[in-house]
Amino acid sequence: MNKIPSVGIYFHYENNGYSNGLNKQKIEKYSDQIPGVRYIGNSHDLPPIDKNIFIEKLKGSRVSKLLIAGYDPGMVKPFFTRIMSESGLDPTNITLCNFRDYGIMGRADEQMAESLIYCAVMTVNPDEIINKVVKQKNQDTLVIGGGIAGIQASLEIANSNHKVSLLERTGTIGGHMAMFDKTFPTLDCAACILTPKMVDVGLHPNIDLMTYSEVKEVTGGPGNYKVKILKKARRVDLKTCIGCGICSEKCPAKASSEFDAGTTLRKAIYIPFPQAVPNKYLIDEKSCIYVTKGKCGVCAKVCPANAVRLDEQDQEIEITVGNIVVATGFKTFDAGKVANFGYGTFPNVLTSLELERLVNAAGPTGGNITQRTKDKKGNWIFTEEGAEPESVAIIHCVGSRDVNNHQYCSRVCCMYSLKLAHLVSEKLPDARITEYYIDIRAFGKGYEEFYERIKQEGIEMIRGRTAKIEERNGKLHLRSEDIINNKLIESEVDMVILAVGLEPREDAQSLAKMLGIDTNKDGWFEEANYLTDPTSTHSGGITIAGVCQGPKDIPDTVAQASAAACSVIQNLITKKNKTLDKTVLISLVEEYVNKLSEITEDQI
Amino acid sequence: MEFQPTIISFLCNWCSYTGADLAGTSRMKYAPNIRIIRIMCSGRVDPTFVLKSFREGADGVLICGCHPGDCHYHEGNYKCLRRFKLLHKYIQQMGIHKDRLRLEWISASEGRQFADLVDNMTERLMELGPSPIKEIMEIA
Amino acid sequence: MENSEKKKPKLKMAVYWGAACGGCCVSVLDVHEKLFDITELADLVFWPIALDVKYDDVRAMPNGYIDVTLFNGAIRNSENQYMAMLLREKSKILVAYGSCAHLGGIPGLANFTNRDGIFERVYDTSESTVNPEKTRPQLKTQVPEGELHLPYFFDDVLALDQVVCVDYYVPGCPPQTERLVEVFMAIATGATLPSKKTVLGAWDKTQCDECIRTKTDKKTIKEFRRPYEIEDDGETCFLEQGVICMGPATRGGCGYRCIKGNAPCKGCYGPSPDISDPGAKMISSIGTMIDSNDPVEISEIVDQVADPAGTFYRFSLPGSIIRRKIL
Amino acid sequence: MNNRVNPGFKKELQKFGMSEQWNECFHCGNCTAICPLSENEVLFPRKGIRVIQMGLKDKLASYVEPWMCYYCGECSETCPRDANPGELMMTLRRYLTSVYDWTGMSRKFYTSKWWELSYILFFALLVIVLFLIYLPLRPDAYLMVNESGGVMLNHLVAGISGDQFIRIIEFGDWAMAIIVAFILVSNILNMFYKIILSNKSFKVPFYAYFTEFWRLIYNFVTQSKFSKCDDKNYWVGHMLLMTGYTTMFILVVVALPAFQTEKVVDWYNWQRLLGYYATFGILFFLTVVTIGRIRKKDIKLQYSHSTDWLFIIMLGLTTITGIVLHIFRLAGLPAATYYMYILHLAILVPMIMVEVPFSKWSHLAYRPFAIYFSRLKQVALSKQYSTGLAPAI
Amino acid sequence: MEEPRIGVYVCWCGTNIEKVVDVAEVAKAMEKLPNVVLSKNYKYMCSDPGQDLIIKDIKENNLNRIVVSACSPRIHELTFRKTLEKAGLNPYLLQMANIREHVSWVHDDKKAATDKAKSLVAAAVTRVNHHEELQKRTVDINPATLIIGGGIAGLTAALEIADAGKKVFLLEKTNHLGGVVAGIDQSFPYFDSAQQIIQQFIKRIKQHENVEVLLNTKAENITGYVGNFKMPLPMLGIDAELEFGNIIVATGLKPYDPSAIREYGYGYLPNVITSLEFEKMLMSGKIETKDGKTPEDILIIHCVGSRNKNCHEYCSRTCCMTALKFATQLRSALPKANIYQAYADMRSFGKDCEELYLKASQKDIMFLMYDQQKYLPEIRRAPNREKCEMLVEIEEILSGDMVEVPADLVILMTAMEAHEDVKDVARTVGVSLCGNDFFIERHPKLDPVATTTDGVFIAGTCQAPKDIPDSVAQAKAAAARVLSSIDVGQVEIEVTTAFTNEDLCCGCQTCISVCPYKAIGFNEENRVSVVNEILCKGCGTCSSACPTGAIRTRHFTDKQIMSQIEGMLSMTKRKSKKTELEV
Repeated sequence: MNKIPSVGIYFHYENNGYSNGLNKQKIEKYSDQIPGVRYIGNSHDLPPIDKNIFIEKLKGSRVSKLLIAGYDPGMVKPFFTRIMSESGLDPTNITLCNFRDYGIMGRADEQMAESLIYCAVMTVNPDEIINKVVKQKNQDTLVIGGGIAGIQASLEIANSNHKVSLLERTGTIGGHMAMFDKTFPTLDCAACILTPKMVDVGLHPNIDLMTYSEVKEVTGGPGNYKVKILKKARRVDLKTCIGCGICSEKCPAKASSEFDAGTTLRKAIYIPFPQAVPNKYLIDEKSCIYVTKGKCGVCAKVCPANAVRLDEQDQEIEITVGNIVVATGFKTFDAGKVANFGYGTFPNVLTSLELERLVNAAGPTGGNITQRTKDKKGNWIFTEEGAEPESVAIIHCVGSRDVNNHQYCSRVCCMYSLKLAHLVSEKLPDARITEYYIDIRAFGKGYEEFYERIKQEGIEMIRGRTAKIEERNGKLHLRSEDIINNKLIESEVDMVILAVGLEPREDAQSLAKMLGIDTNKDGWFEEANYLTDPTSTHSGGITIAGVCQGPKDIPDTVAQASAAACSVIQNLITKKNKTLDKTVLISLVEEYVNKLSEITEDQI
Repeated sequence: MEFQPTIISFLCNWCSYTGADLAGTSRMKYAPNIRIIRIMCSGRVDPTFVLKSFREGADGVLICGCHPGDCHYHEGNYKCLRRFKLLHKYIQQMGIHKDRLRLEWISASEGRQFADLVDNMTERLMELGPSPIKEIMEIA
Repeated sequence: MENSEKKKPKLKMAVYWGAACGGCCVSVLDVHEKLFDITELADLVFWPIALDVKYDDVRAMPNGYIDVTLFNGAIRNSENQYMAMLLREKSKILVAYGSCAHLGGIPGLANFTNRDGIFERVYDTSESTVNPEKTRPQLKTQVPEGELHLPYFFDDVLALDQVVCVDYYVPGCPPQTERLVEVFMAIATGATLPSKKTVLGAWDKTQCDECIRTKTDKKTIKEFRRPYEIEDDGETCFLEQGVICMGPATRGGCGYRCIKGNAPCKGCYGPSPDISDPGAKMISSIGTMIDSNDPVEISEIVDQVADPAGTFYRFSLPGSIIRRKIL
Repeated sequence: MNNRVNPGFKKELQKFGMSEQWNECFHCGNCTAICPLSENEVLFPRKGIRVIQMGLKDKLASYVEPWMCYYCGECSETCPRDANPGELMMTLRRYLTSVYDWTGMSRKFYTSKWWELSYILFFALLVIVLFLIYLPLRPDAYLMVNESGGVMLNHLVAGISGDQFIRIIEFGDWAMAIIVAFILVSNILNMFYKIILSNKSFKVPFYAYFTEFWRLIYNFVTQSKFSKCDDKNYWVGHMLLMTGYTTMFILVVVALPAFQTEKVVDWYNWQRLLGYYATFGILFFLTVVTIGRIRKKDIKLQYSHSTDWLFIIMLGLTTITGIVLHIFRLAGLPAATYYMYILHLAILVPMIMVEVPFSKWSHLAYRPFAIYFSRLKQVALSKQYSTGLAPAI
Repeated sequence: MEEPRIGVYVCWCGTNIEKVVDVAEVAKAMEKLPNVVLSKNYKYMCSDPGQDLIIKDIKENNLNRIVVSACSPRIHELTFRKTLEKAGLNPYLLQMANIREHVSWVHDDKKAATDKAKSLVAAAVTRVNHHEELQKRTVDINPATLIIGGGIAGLTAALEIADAGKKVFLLEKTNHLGGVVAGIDQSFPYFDSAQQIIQQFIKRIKQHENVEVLLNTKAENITGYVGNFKMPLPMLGIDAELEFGNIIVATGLKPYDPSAIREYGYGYLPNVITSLEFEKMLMSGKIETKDGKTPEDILIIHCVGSRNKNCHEYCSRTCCMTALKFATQLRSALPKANIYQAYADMRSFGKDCEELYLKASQKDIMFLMYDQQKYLPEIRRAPNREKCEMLVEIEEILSGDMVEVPADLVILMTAMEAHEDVKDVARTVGVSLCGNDFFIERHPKLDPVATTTDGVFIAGTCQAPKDIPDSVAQAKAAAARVLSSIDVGQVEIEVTTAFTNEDLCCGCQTCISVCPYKAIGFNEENRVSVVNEILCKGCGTCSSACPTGAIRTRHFTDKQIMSQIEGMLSMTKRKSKKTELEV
């Protein structure tokens, strides 16, 4: 090592709590003792405000390069670019070393931080050292989650002639997309485009479909994971069930239908929806009288194929796979948390998912949009005979863009709200439809055009968040500011739709722990690198796809699912797998880097 | 009952047929007088098909392709245009009103334009009245 | 040899003309010395141009009496129609002989107008006519000798197969005599005949197959020209010189006579087997060759084809899909 | 009107205690919608925040809406961006007080603690000095105890009779009231000019000044707007406070001879009962607010400007010294009573002189007038609407 | 072939069709048509039971032709073809009638709709009589891949494929790699150094043994078909040719030229710059006006060229976040400057992007909202007495005021738009463009990276504007497809191609120049044209152009289409007296 670099290093810490656990002094001290490196300061002690201090410091320490390390060090880069430029140094000689990469964020991992700094000083790509390559022992893949992301990833891998196990928690694949009526902005019916894919999955020779199953435990490492799977008792034999539906007809127990977002009731033995894959029945143990009270068993008696296994128990099986694709998706925000909207109290305040089912021809009212009415027992239910709403209000950003709930934007609500407005206006041409929004985020291909079209269809767009919903004389009373027209709107409507945001599933955290991947502050799975590797995790054998990484619309989800499959296929072709070496030793890194930079110097 | 014309139309698979599908998925209403035949490209439209349609009793024939420059097969729509011009001259010589045969460009996103086009053509054909071709051609 | 041939009964043959120029009959005569070979094998039982056999004689024949009838000429009037039906009844094989019987031929171009139009032109407005009373042919005329009948003049000209079933077609205006001999010989020697309704005496492939002019794949037309507008080198494909030649869509068999004579093919031999409308096909083919993507320019080029119907349907108008002008 | 945006204006407002989150508002309109007091033509707080963010100073001066806000805190609680609109309204009220105040004192007090403190100190010292020099304690003060054992308050000063003393204090009261009133009235006229006269976009019909006048009185007395806030307890507390100090004001200014009597009257006598009521009212609400401001749980009490504390302290001290004074008097301790009396006044006088015309307490006048002016504006605008003269908003 | 035995199935599609079309009547009317053995209607033909019904009928009734009248064949033709296959029938013996998109969804009149449905189904029935069995074929895949465009999407795709050990040719029309990202200083929302990222990519690409980079090269004259494409490289010699099996198009987008917008004065106001020009300032550390002054007031205008009918109607997706990034960067570089943003709707939708918006708000940036369709901000030179360079008039929506903003520097957040030469690329790879000149994906939702041309995939912004992670995800998705096809090694090719009947072809050679894919060659020996069926994409133009009828397009023969016309019109029997003939 003849050339000693003269690098100044500055540490930037954002006040976001990520850097709390880290022993900053240790890292700062370490970096200062790397030959040729000068510690300039950190943002706590020396905030980047007065440029003259820095110009003098740089000149005094005779550095020609600058390294900014820490959490999102780029936040202060423009300041230093200017400093460099004004001190007569080459402003492009600034390197950023972001601790957000390589997952130091969640952990107090000084060794890793130091390694990154060392690599950055020596201008070596840390990937080459910190990632270790392991052999791909097992060529099978596990896909967790049977929504559109899981389906796409499975098909992608299976089509390249590799075995895939597709795990789905519920009784059918399809996920949220199957529940939607139409998809924006082209308005093709979700089922029409999704069901062929589902059927493909069901029939694919390379896909082993495991519905009604959950991951219990994951051990092993990239290329060779052992996964314990809980196969919940379906209580109906998949092979013998012919899907005739007699059992369901005769079943006396009812429960709210998950597929219809709770707008209807289903039987205790049921099929999630007519195009379900597999198209077989299952028993919900929570509502089944036989399971809860030990008597009934009507279904078993009437089944012509003798497929009902009332006493079936949960099973645990173990499979070995080389790669895992996580596509667990999301759940919708619980609108009840916004007390001012009265969801759950007022019968005709619905979530978007409920409306989605309501407009669907296969939904609770056969596609008629009606208000909830009281039945004889006093329950509020949807019927085809219910009154059609004369006015519908759609409220955007429910649970999203709100520090009291989720600060992030859920990315899809604007567009699906516009779509729902269109669907409602199509079915109820005389209804007055109003959308209350903050910003319309119609960003995708053809989205803006769709927005313009919706506006032309006579749907009223009001920029103003609705603050409160009250019920007066059976009508819902809304109050909001119409910002653009400078007035206060007090409107009475028959139905309010809450455009609820997306949030991680309840058990996302525990799954992340099981798999050894990180989650961000909102609970979404954290990708290896936001920009360059949005579908991988630091464990090369595990990729993430779809909304579980962050809210997304269908095309983005599908693209991401294919991208996740790309990493898997690459691993399968090369029979190699890589993983972040979390137990990296700084001394080894130094040794390795030095060797590496010598080689490259020789080559030059 | 009011005269209801029948329009045979040839739609290219990539743009116009998709555009017509879009009109459907967008539930845009238009006159029920059109009968759509899917072909891969407007370049496949043989004048024989047009004449045959008139002969079999169509009151109008509509050919739709991708917009110039957008052809999925590069230039099929231009070829269609050239044939169409010659054919159009011929049918006028044969005493068939020129508005009974139309060539229009409909892209995959022009569901609305397609619906308007059908309505517009239907209206025109209603003005023109039933096509006599089939009866005249019949040999007693 | 003679004996064995004599054992076979002689064929009975008839030739008749409908609306025709007579060229076809002449083409039959063009067999020259081969006529003797034919008469060796066949008896001509009816041929108004050559034999004095009356319609009544024909009527008197038993059904299927005639083995082969060569019917040339289109159906223009009730007499043509009547005779076509009569001969159909009396003949085992009815051959539509020549373009007129095949597809309507030149007389078929009368389908651009109708009976009234023709009469007006012929009996009123033509430059050589003096007819102040506007007399028209009468179907019945009383003369001292009795009642004279004229056949009814149809509005449309029809091809033979539009009034009766036709067994075979021999196209051409007129048919190439060699082809006639070949066909006749085939029938006479009892060779297995192709399935009914097919064209005999012509190839399945079209003119270009025989044509020796050099052809390339650069069939693009920027300007349509009449034959007199080009300096023909006698070697380049007419289409490649911008001259509309029906050759590609017209059956071979004529020995590309016109082209050999440095005139483009007019299409008398009719279309190849699977084509239902040779004109439309040619419109399609020629249209494709237009070398422009600009709508305005295309229109200009198309305008150079003065008479598309007359050009592309010269011999086939009655037999085509739109067989007459809509008046 | 100069409609140039002014990003530097925030610094000005920051001096008035604007909260850090002032620019976080992304204008969803939630605050305006949730505010029960916001109504058409009186849209706030969002519009106010917009004016702040854009630094439209001139527009702000004519902006009456902050006075409509009684700071229930609901907007801040539900604000999706924690921009704290309620607090921004509070800041605006401080700022507007300084805008209306032509003397410039208000601005000084709000933007500088030291100015305010020294002003208070000056008046306190003035009172003390005046008393010590011109109204010294008489040597035989220990004798000034009446038959019931209470101190004869009016006879503690050397050289003058009880009647004279009352008259001197009464004179002081009135002088103070007149000065304060003068400043307040002139400021209100300034406010009137800024809100109504300088705004050319509407013209108030003359009759409206009279027809709407009852609102001024009505709102002053009932604070009915405040009662519309969702937190009714707060209104009740404020009512106690308001009636308390009004009672006290009437007692000490209008009915001083009847209030500050020689004799200690029976406890059930009206003057003692009223006095107790006022003391309770003031003390109760002050305690509630003080606890709230310390605990910072209630959103409207989370952010406390120095002037807020000063007001609480001054009013609290006034009340406490009053109570102590009362106790000393009942206990028959003339010297202690005398000094406590001076102390009481030394706090009361600067409080009145600072808080009422220039600081937080001035809202007692600005609020009802703002409602009055805003009604005038509304009447004018709706009249223009009906006659088609309204500028398009 | 044996006598046709046709089965007709009319789908209800739940209520989608059944509500408007009398499906039972349609099915009944079909029974009378020749060769129809049975005609049924069913609730969901595409469902498993629906398909099972067809299979059962085929087996029990010896059906050999199937007509399904349901939704658009674009949706379910493949589904039913598979059904036929399962029943042992050739999949091409199916014809679909589209009575949903073309009938029930677009018509209200039940009678008219039913009549129309009848005629469409009848047409399908008459057509299916003439259907022929067609055989599937496969070709081998050349494991090399051509990637067009060396931006972030192209680089990502190239690395993914190359890392899997497969050869990649990376074509870039300029003289450097990196694309738009190479001109960017930092990325949002984490402010990573885009330079560091892109340079790392480029370094890896250049060192990669499996990647061959071809700079200054345009994609031209690509011939061939899926699995076996070729592209000549004339600059490397006459015969130099690239051979590859798949193509990924990642040509990206370019910034919009704002000089067309009069209000902004770009081009003649020196201190109005575009976002990419500002990136250059950021990189150099010299943020200053043309006169070298440090700007005090900086205005960032959103939606320049986007979301406006006069420019581009679409949203360019990244500008809002870039603008927020700029504001944050400016605050860091110039702590005391006044920073303004004029926006239309703030579209900060990505992961941690709303947070970036909040962060920017906390940094004392003045957000002003304007109506991007009606009132654009108007920039004019400031009079001399003003300290600032320019004054901008903005109709501010949130306050309802017309305000004036001083500015020394105005940054225009320009839209992304297609390159001028994108049409050439589209033509040479055989992919269509949409109205905005973005490449059209095979399916806007479920297949965003494939195109209608087999073996050609799209990645990154050439499909529509996108930010870096979305481009990268798409590039990886395209790479997944390519890798999967290479891994399988074979691909099925188009069946409905053209072919020549050599007994009819006269050798006129009209067809040869007609073919857009150069799939037709001339056999000098037999003097006939010959179709290369692997190159042929089945457009059928040659069939129409052939004057002898020698070229037929499978599945779209004259006979099939003519019978379809006949069938279609056979159902409309008009009872009208002979009317006056028209002139």
